[in-house]
Amino acid sequence: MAQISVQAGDFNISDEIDALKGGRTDMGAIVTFTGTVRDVTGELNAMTLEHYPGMTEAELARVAEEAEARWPLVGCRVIHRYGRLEPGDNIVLVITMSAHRHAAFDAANFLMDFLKSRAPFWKNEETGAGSGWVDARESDHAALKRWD
Amino acid sequence: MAQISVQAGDFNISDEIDALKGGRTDMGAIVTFTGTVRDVTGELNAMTLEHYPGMTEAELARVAEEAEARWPLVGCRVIHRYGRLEPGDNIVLVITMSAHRHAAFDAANFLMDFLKSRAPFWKNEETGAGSGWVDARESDHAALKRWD
Amino acid sequence: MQLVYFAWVRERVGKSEETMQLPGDVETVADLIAHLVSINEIYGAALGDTDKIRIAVNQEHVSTDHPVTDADEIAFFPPVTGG
Amino acid sequence: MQLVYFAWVRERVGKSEETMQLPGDVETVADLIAHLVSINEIYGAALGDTDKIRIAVNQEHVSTDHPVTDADEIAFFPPVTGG
Repeated sequence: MAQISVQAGDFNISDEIDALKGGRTDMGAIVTFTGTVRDVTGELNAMTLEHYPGMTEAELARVAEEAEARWPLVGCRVIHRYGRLEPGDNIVLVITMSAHRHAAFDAANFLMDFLKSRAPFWKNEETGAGSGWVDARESDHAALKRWD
Repeated sequence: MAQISVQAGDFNISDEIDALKGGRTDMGAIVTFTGTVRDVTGELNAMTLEHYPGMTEAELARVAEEAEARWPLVGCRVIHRYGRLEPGDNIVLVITMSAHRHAAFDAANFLMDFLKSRAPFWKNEETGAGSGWVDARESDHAALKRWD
Repeated sequence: MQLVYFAWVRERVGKSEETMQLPGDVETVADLIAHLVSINEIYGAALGDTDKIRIAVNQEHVSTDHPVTDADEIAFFPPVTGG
Repeated sequence: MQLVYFAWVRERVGKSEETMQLPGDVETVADLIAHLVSINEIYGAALGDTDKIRIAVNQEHVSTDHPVTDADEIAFFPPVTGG
């Protein structure tokens, strides 16, 4: 059963892995994905993540449940932050644990693809020129087709 | 340029990510793979990893160089432990950072597939019944064909 | 029914939520959008281009042919950009 | 040449490394294995089943048709099982 958190505060990846392992020794593979606020041009001051309280948690739980149905995971954790974040800050963490490394990789990859197109979050970027909503990318939608 | 370590001591994943980021904000995606000592039956007391000093570092650097040639990575880190390890202990850490999440996932997956069949390490397991060398798995060799 | 709005849809509607009585002739999300757009140009600017908006009914993604009732929470928002 | 052994190959040979003069008629790894196996049954037990061993020359993986010289470091070991 996946553990889902939607929170304003930061997370520590090592602490989250330790908590999810909980002393178990029957996994051999732990994959993490961390998404961070990316500033390519050096013009981004900050980003504010708006979300849909209630639906966000429900949607992340549905996506994680689907991953757990597809792969033999012994642990699954999703944390997504909201609110104002600065370049380099953590946005999202996915952890998958399995006896098999390809299962852990595939499940984390799947979780991110579905989270990107299903979880109700919207990014608003602040630059020196003002603020604006980030457009969704067609490539994120196309990435879902890999899992049909 | 990937950073490679072959060491007896443990590693902290969060610290390694922070060191590899080094304050940069131009990546959006960080993938880690951690391999741990797996004890499925509860009969494993410990495992000793033998390695080939010199070749190990060289081979890991070659594998990482190949990953960096194939994917647009902004950071790449490989740590592999040797010596005596107990169930649940960390064995290997791979970190890949990229602007693109699929590049980070694919590069980490590739690194592990090649490390599994190229890096000169050998596992010797100790159970109550004695000790023995772990056999290589055909599936690890087959996994390489995905990257041809 | 409860209507909720996010991101630029919220900004264009000018509020994050509102309660409204479901009109008798509205059976689907598409009917509801047509009704709202007919009310005034504020809803028209927010919801008129249905290719650019996404809908959730009771916190689940749905398409525009999904039925709606007066007990529903209906959300309108742009394609999501989290992660 | 320097010969180095790992894991059960090391255990069967009974040492982790040794220095040996390259015989004049040995040109490849396969020739070297045949030479060692002909010396005694200890090398035979360690290296005789070439399907089960892997070879590195100067710390790079090679196949049994790779040439060897007296200046080389030649390693024999089972398929690797790290990671």
